[in-house]
Amino acid sequence: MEGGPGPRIREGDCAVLKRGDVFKAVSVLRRRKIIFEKQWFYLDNAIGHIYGTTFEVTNGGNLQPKQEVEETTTETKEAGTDNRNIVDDGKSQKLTHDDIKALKDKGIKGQEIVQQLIENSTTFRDKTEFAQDKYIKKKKKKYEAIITIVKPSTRILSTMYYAREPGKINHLRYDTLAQMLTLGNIHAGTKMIVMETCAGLVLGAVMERMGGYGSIIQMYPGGGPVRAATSCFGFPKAFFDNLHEFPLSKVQSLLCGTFSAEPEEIPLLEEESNGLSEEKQQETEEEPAAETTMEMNPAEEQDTMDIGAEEVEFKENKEKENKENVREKQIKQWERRKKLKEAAALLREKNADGLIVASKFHPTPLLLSLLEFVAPSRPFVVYCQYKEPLLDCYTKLRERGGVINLKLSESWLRNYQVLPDRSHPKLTMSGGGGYLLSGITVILEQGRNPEVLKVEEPSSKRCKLQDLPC
Amino acid sequence: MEGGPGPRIREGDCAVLKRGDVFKAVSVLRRRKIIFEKQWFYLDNAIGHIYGTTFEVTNGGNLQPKQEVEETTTETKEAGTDNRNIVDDGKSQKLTHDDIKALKDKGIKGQEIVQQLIENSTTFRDKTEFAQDKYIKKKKKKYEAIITIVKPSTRILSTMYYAREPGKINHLRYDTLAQMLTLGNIHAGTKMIVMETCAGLVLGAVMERMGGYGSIIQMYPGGGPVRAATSCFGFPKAFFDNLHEFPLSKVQSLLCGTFSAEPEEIPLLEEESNGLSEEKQQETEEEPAAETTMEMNPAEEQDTMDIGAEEVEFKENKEKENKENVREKQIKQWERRKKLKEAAALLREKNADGLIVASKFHPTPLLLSLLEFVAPSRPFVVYCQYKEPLLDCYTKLRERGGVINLKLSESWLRNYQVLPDRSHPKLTMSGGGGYLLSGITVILEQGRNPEVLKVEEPSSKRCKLQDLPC
Amino acid sequence: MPGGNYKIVTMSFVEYGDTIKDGDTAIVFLGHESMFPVKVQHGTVTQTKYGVIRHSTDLIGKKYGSKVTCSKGGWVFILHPTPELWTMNLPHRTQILYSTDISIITMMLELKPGSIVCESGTGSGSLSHALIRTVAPTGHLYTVEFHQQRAEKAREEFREHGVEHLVTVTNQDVCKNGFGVSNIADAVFLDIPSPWEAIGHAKSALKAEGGRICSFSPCIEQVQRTCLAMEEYGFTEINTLEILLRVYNVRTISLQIPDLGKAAEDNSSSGFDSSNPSQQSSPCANLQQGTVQFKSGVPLREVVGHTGYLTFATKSLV
Amino acid sequence: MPGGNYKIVTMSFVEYGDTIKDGDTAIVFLGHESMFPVKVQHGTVTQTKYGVIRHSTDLIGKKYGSKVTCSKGGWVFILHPTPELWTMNLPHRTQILYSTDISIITMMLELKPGSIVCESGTGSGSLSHALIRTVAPTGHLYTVEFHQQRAEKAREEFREHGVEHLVTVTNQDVCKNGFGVSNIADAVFLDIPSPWEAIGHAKSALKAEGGRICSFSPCIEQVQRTCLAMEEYGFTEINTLEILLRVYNVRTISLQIPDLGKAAEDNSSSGFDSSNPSQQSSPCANLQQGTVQFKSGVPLREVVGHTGYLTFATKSLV
Repeated sequence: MEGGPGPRIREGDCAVLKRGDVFKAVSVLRRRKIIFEKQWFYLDNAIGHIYGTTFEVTNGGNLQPKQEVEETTTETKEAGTDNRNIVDDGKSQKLTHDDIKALKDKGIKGQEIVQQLIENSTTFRDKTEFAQDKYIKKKKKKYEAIITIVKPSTRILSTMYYAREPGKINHLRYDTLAQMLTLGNIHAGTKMIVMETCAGLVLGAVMERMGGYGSIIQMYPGGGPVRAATSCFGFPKAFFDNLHEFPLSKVQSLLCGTFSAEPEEIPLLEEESNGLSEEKQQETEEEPAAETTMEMNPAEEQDTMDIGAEEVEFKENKEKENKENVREKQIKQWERRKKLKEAAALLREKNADGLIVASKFHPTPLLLSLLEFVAPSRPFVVYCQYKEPLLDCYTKLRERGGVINLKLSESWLRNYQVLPDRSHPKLTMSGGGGYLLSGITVILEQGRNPEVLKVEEPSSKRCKLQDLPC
Repeated sequence: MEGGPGPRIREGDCAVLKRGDVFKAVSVLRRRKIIFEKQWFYLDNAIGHIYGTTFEVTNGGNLQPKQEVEETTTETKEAGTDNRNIVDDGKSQKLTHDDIKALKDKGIKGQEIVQQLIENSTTFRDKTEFAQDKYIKKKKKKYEAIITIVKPSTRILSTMYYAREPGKINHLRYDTLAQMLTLGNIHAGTKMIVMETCAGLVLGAVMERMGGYGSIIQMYPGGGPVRAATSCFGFPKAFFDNLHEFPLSKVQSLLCGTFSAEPEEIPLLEEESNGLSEEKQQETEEEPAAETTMEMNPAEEQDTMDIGAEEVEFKENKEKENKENVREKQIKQWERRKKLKEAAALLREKNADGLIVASKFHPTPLLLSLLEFVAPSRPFVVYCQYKEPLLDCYTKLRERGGVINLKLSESWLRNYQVLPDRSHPKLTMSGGGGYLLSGITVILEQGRNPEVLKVEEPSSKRCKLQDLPC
Repeated sequence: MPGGNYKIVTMSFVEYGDTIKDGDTAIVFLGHESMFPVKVQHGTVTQTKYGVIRHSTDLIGKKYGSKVTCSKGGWVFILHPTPELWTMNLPHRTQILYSTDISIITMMLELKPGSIVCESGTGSGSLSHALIRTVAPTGHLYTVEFHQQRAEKAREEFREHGVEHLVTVTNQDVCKNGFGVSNIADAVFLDIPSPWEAIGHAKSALKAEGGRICSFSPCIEQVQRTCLAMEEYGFTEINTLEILLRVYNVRTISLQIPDLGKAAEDNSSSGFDSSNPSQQSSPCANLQQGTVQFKSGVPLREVVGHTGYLTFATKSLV
Repeated sequence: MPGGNYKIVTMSFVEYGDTIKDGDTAIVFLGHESMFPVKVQHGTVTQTKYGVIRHSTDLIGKKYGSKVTCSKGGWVFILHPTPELWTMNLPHRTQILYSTDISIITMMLELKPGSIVCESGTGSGSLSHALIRTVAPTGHLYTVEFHQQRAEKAREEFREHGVEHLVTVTNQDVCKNGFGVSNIADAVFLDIPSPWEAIGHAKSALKAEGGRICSFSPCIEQVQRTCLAMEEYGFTEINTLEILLRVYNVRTISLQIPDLGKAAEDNSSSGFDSSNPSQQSSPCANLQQGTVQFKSGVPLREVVGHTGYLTFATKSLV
């Protein structure tokens, strides 16, 4: 594909809609109404265009490629240096609501309307640049309907989730995720253990970085792994061949050698729901007060949108399905058992190249057990939204031994506005992106641990390094 | 004094030496050798000059007023844009050590030496501006001996203590102290309770803001209040007329009405040491590993510097003193008792206009008892180096009731380098300046507290304000 | 409790009073940082979401810090005004300075009772009130505001707040006309769009023996020009900084303990086949099933990311 | 434990090996972030403060992560190299990028296996190693360094670290001559004094359908010019940010409980004359005398305050 035209938007793709800084993950499907940033439209016309194309929403919700790609701000050269002459009397806009409505009805595009609003504002030229900017932004948001369709990536999806549904990803900020991927030395060809309850976002990020090379064992609580966000990445099918899952509830038995994937245990598993419905349930639990609904999972989206059209077909097939169901269930159960055994075998080798934890659970028990599966001289990273559990985890890991270079950290992120003569840090920022505890495994020797603990705890009075290298 | 010449440096003054960003508090005394930033000199020649004068240290440690006040950087217009051409072979400086020594012996001033070093560096012009700056700074520090004598202030002393002996002030950063003074609404005419173990720095800051108007009751642990830093402010004597002290160990008895300042208790007080020696003891305890010694307390400085000269006199007077001592002690005891009673009376009124706590102790018991002495609708502020004790304090205060607008906060401080084409935040910054818990007292009613507790704890799910206004 | 022994003092932002009096500006505290100022007047009523407050019966004569029950049964606290409460509640005529910046400005300008300080612009008077509080009772604030309406409003507020004797409000352009005083100020504060145009005026307002200056600017370009101007005018100790407040919510957090299952099928944990059995057996025995609770200071999700850069400098002895 | 079953793989920074082999670059970990890299060679010895390490007997054939006892009895751990450990230990030929910035750069440039990425300058190769790790095994790094000596040293390191097939080092001035490739890159990274002079070259190195760019600059003035240049060349989503790492030391803190004395002279506490006796009596009963211990994550006293501004942008589809 080098040098050639970029990849095109195809039906069935997982894509991301972008408007300004706002993202939304969607499935590209025909005759499907999408609502995004209070605009509704259909993606039909986007199919066949190259990823990265910018569209304008026209009458009837159709997408029309924009000629000039300019997400630049409507530039205005004149600006007041201060606002000493502004008296706000509510009469500064000469265009009436009716005027604006008339413009819209005439099919005048949003950008043009904003320009007219500026020209008809009596106070705009006297406003400071800052105030002008604010005004334009507000008006653009209201009247322009421009969206760009881009390919999903960790950058986009982690930014999107943090902005729109932080509760679903335990408030894991994108830069913290970036630290995890680097501290974990995630790369092609490794064997990674991932334990997350971040809607599958962390799993997806790890998969992206491994590019289909190597293997991943996803540890999951409850009935099945949650991969709503993972599916938004639009990975090729092959990426899932070496993605395994293993239930957290079997970790202890695996560690002490009593684990079995045989049928007598399966009913227990069956009582719980399958991956998909479990997923829905979990998400509801986590974020009961979610204000906006997102189409995180393209499959889900389809289900809810097309219920009317598909229901008829569904009923007709019901009886046939019932018979097939039994046989299918058996096959599925057998397959599941096989996969479970495979995952268990992978873990039993105890040679994973790393461990990534980002969950809503207390990290200490997870670390103490899952580190058993990791080879020596490999990195591990644990995320927690709060600092206190990681203090505990740190202490317990020091007691356990077999880990060095433990580091508890947090990252600060500052975004900037860089504009001629108006550069400064953004006026709002994230209050916190969560905490990380990272370290490196070493071969665990016996008996020395309490000593090690004593040494590692930093003290302002220590002047030279001790003889114990932990 | 308006419009006239500024105040002059007089013998006996408390003054601050300044070199670049480094401060040192000293007593202005004749024939007293001062060591500051590896330079030694005498202050004799400074006496009579106006505060703010800059001096150069000349031969024999004499101070000579500098003609042109310029703490500007030695400007160099030429700079390389990158360092591609620099090969470091250790031969870039053409001046030898002997050359430099010769310059110094000739009495060439530091600034001149630095300029010569620059001119004789073969790589200087090729260095980036950043590297040039670094070079100049390093050399200036080594060869220039310029000091400015300024009047002490909270700004200067709090910056000095944080930079040089943070252990003595519980790592209270100067901007955090600034928040305390504002949050505490410290101003002239108020009646403040101050409980600190910050060497008297917080007390001094409060006294400065009150300007001698109003009254202060300093609560102290152990044998007497520590005021080493307070004495560096050089306050007029009158400022101490309304400064009272009260021992923490009498707080409970005062609160339950069993307090007495009568003689039977005094021996207990006497066994403990007086203010000064207690002070020394405390400081040693707090910072055993202090690397640099500071002349925080001008009195102490004198003691150690002049031991040879004063010892003779001291011995001669010893016998006479012994007799006088008994009488003096009685008078002192009587005075102390009187002052103790006065302080107790002030506290008993329970109408203090605020409470400031900044100590090495757990804040919860301090707050729970000392708030009893504060009038309603008055602010209080507690500093702690750690966040955890303030979480506890917050919880206990909510349970107690009688306080509103509780706020746990921290401040971030970033210093900037602003230079043409080279502006950025400073490359190092303070990791933390401690935490504050502040609030406002209200009239404590009975019985409603548990409810109040429930309400105040913020929850992400709460959408509207509850009916209980705490 | 009310009635009886309250002394009559004129209410002022620079002097605490015990009881609420006719003419006072008081703060009605509704809870959770929700509050508003009220001008206490005989016969007046104030509407709150908890119902009506009748000034004559509910406020006047009560102690500050009292709980007042409103007509619908809800209750509020009545607080004595302070510059900090005022900053949280004042009517915004402009962007205002908040207490975090005000704190460091006050300390770094070395203000104290008796200081003479110049300020421009007055804006909404947020900083002005704090400055007056600090320099009272013997100091003075000269504040310059180019916007006439704002200057007048500020004068009115200072009068209402009992501090008019401590402040002089001038309506002029500080960049053109300066502060209207010379060689008397201990400190100058600038919060104007082009501070570099006022540095010369600031210098001449300051005392001959020197003083401190501070300029507040949101944008780094303003800072750059201001620093250059300060250097040009011979200011020293030029120092730019930024201060940000981090507020933490105190929360009780419950974290679930993950269910890692039992080691054996149906008897108790039999230990791991670990290389370190002594340490390792049942690593989370005391945590099995359930939750762990702890207190945490949780940052708000979105916080103030920037207010402005503060540049301080010293006018040195010449 | 050593000997026996180790497989022979060429050591590489992009592929983990189990055992230490002749020719490997390994990390000797002394404790407390004190470590250094060592080139493993039969017959060689390495001096540490704990005594000598003999490569033939102490290292070769041992597993990575092993504890090795030095001649004086002290011991060290031998670690498999990773780009992150390399960043902490590499010989500095220039200012280097650290893992915190590298992390966000990698994510924001959307790098993954197969990505083609251009970089200038190579510098000490800190970022280069991390980039190569991420784009391996099917991607490629084109790195341009104007300083000849440095370019050669980088080539040598890449060879030693088994990644030379994944990287092309060019010794030229990127501002004049660009990256030497066109329309093939998914991402471009700039860490040069005048990034604005290389934006055009960056654009032509990027794929026709678009890609991402990042510029790292310590000073805001560089950022301002770079942003203007990016806009001029039609880049969109221009976004400047700064990331700082805060490391916390885990400490056990003891705070003293203040001695507030006894309520009565010589019998036990009799409660306060407080307005709220139920809550108030003996408020700190369970704290009386002694200390409270707790764990705390304590920030270091002085930390990194700034590394540089990162400006990201997208080359849009034209």
